[in-house]
Amino acid sequence: MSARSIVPFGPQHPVLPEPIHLDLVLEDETVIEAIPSIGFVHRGLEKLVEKKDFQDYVYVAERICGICSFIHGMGYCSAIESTMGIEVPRRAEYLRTIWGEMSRIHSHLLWLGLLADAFGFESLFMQSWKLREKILDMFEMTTGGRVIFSVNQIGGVKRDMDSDTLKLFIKIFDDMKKELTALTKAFLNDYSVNTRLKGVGILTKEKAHELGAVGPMMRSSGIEIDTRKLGYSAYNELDFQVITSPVGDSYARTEVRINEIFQSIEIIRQAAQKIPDTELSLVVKGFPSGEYFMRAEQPRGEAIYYVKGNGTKFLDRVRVRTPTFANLPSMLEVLKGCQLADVPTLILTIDPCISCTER
Amino acid sequence: MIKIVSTVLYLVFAPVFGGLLAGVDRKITARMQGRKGPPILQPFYDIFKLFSKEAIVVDHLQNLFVIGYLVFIIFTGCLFFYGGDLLLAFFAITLAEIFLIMCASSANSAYSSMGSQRELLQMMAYEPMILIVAIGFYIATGSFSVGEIITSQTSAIATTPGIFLGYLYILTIKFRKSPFDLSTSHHAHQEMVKGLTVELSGRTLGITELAHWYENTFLIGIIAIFIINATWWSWIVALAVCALAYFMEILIDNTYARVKWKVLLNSSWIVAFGLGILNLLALYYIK
Amino acid sequence: MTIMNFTKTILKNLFSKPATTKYPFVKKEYPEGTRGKVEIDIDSCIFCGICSRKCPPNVIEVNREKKEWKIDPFGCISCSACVYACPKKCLFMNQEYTAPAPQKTTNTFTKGE
Amino acid sequence: MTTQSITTISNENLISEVIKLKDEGYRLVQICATTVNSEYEITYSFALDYEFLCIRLMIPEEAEIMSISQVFAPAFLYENEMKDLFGIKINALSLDYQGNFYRLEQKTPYKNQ
Amino acid sequence: MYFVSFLLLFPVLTAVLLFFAKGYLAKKIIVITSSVVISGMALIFATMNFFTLSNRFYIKDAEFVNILFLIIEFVIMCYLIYLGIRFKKYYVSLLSLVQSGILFWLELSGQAKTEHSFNIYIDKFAIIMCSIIAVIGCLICVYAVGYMKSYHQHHKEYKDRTTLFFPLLFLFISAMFGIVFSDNLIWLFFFWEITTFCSFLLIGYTKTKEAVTNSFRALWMNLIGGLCFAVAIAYCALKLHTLSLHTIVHMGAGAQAVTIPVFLLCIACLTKSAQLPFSKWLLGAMVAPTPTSALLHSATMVKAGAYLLIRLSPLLAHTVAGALVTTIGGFTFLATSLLAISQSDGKKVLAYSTIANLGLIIACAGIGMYEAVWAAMLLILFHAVSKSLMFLSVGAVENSIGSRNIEDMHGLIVKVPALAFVMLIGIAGMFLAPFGMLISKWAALKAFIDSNSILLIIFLVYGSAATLFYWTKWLSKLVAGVHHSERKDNQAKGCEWFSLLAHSGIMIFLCLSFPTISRHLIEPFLSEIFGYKISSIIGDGNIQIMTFMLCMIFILPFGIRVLTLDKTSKQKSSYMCGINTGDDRKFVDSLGEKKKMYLSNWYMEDLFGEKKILLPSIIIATVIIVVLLVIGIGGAL
Amino acid sequence: MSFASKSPWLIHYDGSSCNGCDIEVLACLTPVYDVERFGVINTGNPKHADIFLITGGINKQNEEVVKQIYDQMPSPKVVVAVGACACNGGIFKECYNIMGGVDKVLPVDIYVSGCAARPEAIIDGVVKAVALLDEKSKSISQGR
Repeated sequence: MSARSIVPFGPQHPVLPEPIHLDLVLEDETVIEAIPSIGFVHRGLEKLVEKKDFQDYVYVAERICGICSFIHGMGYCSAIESTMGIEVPRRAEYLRTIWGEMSRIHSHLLWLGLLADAFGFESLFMQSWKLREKILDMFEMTTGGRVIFSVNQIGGVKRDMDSDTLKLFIKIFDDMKKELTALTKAFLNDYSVNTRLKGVGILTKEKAHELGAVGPMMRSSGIEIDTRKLGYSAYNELDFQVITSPVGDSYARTEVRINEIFQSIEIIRQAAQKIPDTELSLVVKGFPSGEYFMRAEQPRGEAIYYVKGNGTKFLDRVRVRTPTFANLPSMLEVLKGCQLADVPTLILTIDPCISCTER
Repeated sequence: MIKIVSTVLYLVFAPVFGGLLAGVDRKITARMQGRKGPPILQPFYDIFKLFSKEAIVVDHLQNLFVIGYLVFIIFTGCLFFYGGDLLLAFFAITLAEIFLIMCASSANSAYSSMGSQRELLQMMAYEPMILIVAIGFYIATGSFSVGEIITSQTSAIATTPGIFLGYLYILTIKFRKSPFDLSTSHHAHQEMVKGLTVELSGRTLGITELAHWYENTFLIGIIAIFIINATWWSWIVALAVCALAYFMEILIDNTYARVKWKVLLNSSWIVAFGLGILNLLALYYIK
Repeated sequence: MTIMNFTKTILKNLFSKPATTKYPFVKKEYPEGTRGKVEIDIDSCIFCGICSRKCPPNVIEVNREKKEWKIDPFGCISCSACVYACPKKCLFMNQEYTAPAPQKTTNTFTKGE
Repeated sequence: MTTQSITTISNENLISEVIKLKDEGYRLVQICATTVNSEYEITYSFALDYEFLCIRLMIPEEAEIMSISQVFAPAFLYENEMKDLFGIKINALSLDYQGNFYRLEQKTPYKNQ
Repeated sequence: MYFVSFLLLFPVLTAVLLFFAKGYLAKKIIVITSSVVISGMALIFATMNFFTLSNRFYIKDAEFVNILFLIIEFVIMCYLIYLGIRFKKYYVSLLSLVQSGILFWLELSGQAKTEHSFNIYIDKFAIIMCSIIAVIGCLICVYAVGYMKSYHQHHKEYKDRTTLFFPLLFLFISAMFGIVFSDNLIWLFFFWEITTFCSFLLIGYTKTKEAVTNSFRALWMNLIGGLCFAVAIAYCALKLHTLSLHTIVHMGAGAQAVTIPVFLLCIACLTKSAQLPFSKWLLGAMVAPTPTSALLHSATMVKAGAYLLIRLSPLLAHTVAGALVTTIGGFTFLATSLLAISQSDGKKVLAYSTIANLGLIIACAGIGMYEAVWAAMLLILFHAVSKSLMFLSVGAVENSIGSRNIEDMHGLIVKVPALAFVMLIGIAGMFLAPFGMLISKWAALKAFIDSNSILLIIFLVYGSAATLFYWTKWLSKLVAGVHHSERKDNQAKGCEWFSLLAHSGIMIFLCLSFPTISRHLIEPFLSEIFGYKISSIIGDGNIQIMTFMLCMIFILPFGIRVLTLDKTSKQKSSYMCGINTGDDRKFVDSLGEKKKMYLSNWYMEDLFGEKKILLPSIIIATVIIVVLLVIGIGGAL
Repeated sequence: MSFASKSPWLIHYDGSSCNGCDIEVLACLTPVYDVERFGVINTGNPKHADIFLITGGINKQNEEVVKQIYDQMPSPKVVVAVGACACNGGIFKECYNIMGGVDKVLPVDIYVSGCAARPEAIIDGVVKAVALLDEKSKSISQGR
């Protein structure tokens, strides 16, 4: 006999760092239906290719999103490089890998903090973000920016990391591991956190596949796909396992992401050892023509960078399919039947990046 | 005479005490999170600011209810510090809370109303334990009257340790601290936005904050009367216990995720049963 | 599963120095290479306008006649595209960022005779 | 890098082709439209594990196509997007935002004006 | 004596008049006049006896009355048997036959001719009950005059059977007076059966399928109680050789001889008061027009059970029968309070609340301590007024907004402010601090503690929590400030409105005057039945505090006006995540269109739903009754 | 004595920014920058806020949202535009769905530059906003 409440959730809502809107239909506090609305952040930057040449567009590409910035830049550059048949110097590829993995650590820590905040564990949020600041400092040391690096360019990278810096970073990461372990314990073993994560928002393997989930969202449902295994950048020379978890609930998604932080540290360590000494960048001649779908693994999952050139300096089309866009249907799936209190947690467990999604 | 003095002292100093407590709380919380934190006097700055802001409401009824909330919270505290009837004090504070709930739902706003429903749920969760506290005092000391409770020969806690712990448990709800800050939270990021207080701003928010300080003083007073007996040193012990209890609340606030409403309801009722009712049974058995 | 396993971290934080910087009371030291705001060594500038064309948000204006180099610091995205592009290397990134202000201003550099 | 195969198919074969892919276990990766002269080139990308393939439609501006959201549920997002940005007419969408997916000031900005 | 006869006979006369009255106006005039007369007389009677009343007995031997009763009883039995056969509810016929049979056998065989003395007994308790029944009952009748007219305008599908309806109401009131005044158990039983019969007819008023089913349910459940009653009478007559309630009560607690009849009477009371496992009949009674529900729920019918139990309470202290009554009462309080949470139909919530409060009253009576009985009596008093007020206002709301669902009362304070205020007073009266019910709860709690009954404490603390929940959520629904465009007309006019206002007035008057009532009516009665001087239950200090709180509540709105707080605040639209469409009601939804926001209360169906806990509670209650009956009667035999 | 400056509560809304500024705004609350030192609380609710921090440019869809939030804040209130996009649209100002900076729809009081705006810049911006808040508060109390 319960009546149903109809309330708006977002776009302005304190648990949502970015605007997204849901029409929630609630029974008590059980979500019966959730219809999403996006478009609050839509800028239309794909159309900017008509105004910026393919080299300048790198600056736009990395501003698709401030969190995934680096890999957006890299993905775009790689796509262009593929259409032009440019072989990027290995050192540049290794540096891209290292920055990319650092981005992953920073993004996952940021996500952990936001997740903690969503389930009301403020000190855990603070702790995660305190750790994240160290990574940001490392970024600033090597790229000159905290969130947007501007180091990618077609044909390579602009800045280098010397061996001392790399050693220093490895040491910082080693120190960080201890704190990370304490954090991990709180996320994975604490009773109250477990009540908020375990069994909440289960996405089965079949559903994950059907709804086209990507990244940690998919891997935590037991599907073993990680586009880094395609071997772009330097990943073909690095050894790592795809991290999965079979359960598919919020807890599994947390577990997968935390393990990926440790994995990323290992990848950086390997890369720092193997990094060859070549030049950083090639001089690019000519204009891109032809098309290419570049698949890169963002912290949030597989991103697709599609470029289509016509032999002039302006591209015909750039399209970015970001992981969050692919994960939205999964989010709606897990939202059904959850509690209102779970809504922020579940929105966060797909690790949404709305500004990526809407471009 | 002493009764009137203590009532007046409460009226005047409860906000000061409550505000300082909030300030210390925020400072300690910040330090626990590795931050420097605001100045101790920050809550006072906040409340003065709130009273100087433009008053906006969604519905004029809000003003009525929010004042009702304040008045009855103060009334409860006065009743308590006057040495009056504990059970009546609990009834009065319930009335005050109901005013707050009506205030929130009179705004007819989504998050405010949802907050009021949650607040109601919280009340339902802690109500059994609150009543058991009063019953425990009655059985332990033979009276509902605070005046008689604090002059009894032995401390109430000697025979009601379970009830004391149960009270501390629900105190987390009353202080609106994690894991039980469902209806409105001191922390910003909540699915309820600010729950109950979403539609309160400026003066009305200031009033709720003030009422909250009065209420906290009263609630801590109840911790104290568990300890206080006819001897003078029991007052000092009581002070220490209150401080420790509050510190524990801050610690718990910082080491728990916010639970969901079912956990809140179930656990509070189970605690009321496991600690409260069993303690009462034991009391009957001793007698 | 444990309860309150974060207590150790919390208490450690409580009894150690907070991580908070003293900014703005103590100035922050930026690492080398931090991208703050763009400045120009106007005397070496040849007013070729490459920086203006390369600038992604189009905030640089170069006026060859007036020998004027203008930038809107509030629209600048600190990407240093101009710095890389400058043939005379007279543009450089200052570590300081543009201070917040109640009005948007334009920084104009004019080459003296 | 894996090879990228793009098969161009005709408008009528879309659904049957898509159902075939679904039966083979592919998942939808993305749908993308491009304006080529006065035609739309719509590319549907699918993946099975690390394999990646695309099928492509070339349709005139006024043509209507069937939605594949009945086969691949997540397609509704991409198709609404195409509808809003390009003005492509899509039938039988599982959740049709009626052109309010992005709520743009300038309708169908990618359409050839 | 004259007063008593008048109060018993005048309503019957009115009923007869009403039966033959033609036209609505005539009925209206008759109802209003006799209501004024009845309540006036009852009040005069009460005032006369307010300070001074030594208990009085009346009507010694009245053979012709007994015969008259016998005849009426026979007619009713025949009618019920006929109905049972016609509707194929043979158990009804059987029950009716058996219980009346016992009575006939008793009377005709002369077994009932004990050396008993008086048939009528008046004491202060009777005075209280009589005033409640007269005033509340008559106000309900007055309300019904206005209500039934609009009821039939709204419900064209039902046949207008008010010719039967109004006489039944007055008959009912008369029967209630009879129950309250009778000392002879046979008389008491007769009136008892009349209420059962009248309620059966009233519940079946609309003659829909549901109404018929529910009325038969009410009938058979009450007939079970009647059967127990009849057996108890037979037992008293045969074994104790007395049929005077007064005498039986004075045999004292724990007397072996009275155990069995007391048990049986308790069961009868439990059925009449709709306690678990017999609650369903009262819930079914909701199908009847609102005045019927009000009448059954507030001052009459269910109160008959509570009344008799209070009479019996000295016999119940520390006995198994007492334990049975308190346990069932307490358990019912808890279970139905929880059940009320999951309901959104206003009348259903009220029904559960009635059962719960009756449970509390009965638990108090069962303890048999004077504080508990004091609490029970005050609960009867306050519950009668506020519950009646609630029912009538729900009825008025239903006529005004077309629904009695609590969800639809969202923003009633804007939609129909006058009714909302009346309802606020009613709800406040049901559970809020300075109003009457809570002071009784305070006393009940104290009595429960003193009686060392941990079980009752459990029932009370958890039950109160649930009570708080479902009332407050109703309150919060009422006060929501919706847009002024949703304003509706108050359909309660004339008679209905007068009745509502009178109720509110009585409510407030009682809150202010209950110390006096307690001192002059309740305490003397308690002193008398418990045999020693009762000191005042609640301290003067606490009474002053309560009064002070009450005053504060009423001063508050004026205080705000004086401080002009509401004038200085500016109105802004409510927070809706930044997407409200200019007003507080709609937001821009995901599809870019305007969508109406809707706020619903919590019902927690999966925790407290009827599906979840109704059946288990009935089973538990049945088990409790069976076990305690076996223990108790086994011990007595 | 005005207390407005001692307890500036802020609300943050992400216009159409790329997240860069948003996470920097959030970073300001965290241990290393801890703006609560100045009494700042991130309220997330316009009715409690004194300072409105907007990141990102304005487009058709969020124009109304931003206006409403501003309208629902009690005065005195201050608007701070954080980052190049909020100042004038930044790199996106040529996009078809960007109307420009925040000043297209609201009176902006403080502009904070940067892409993304550094936490130090945001702190400076807030400190300036606070001073402004004090002024506004004074002028309101004089205006009474």
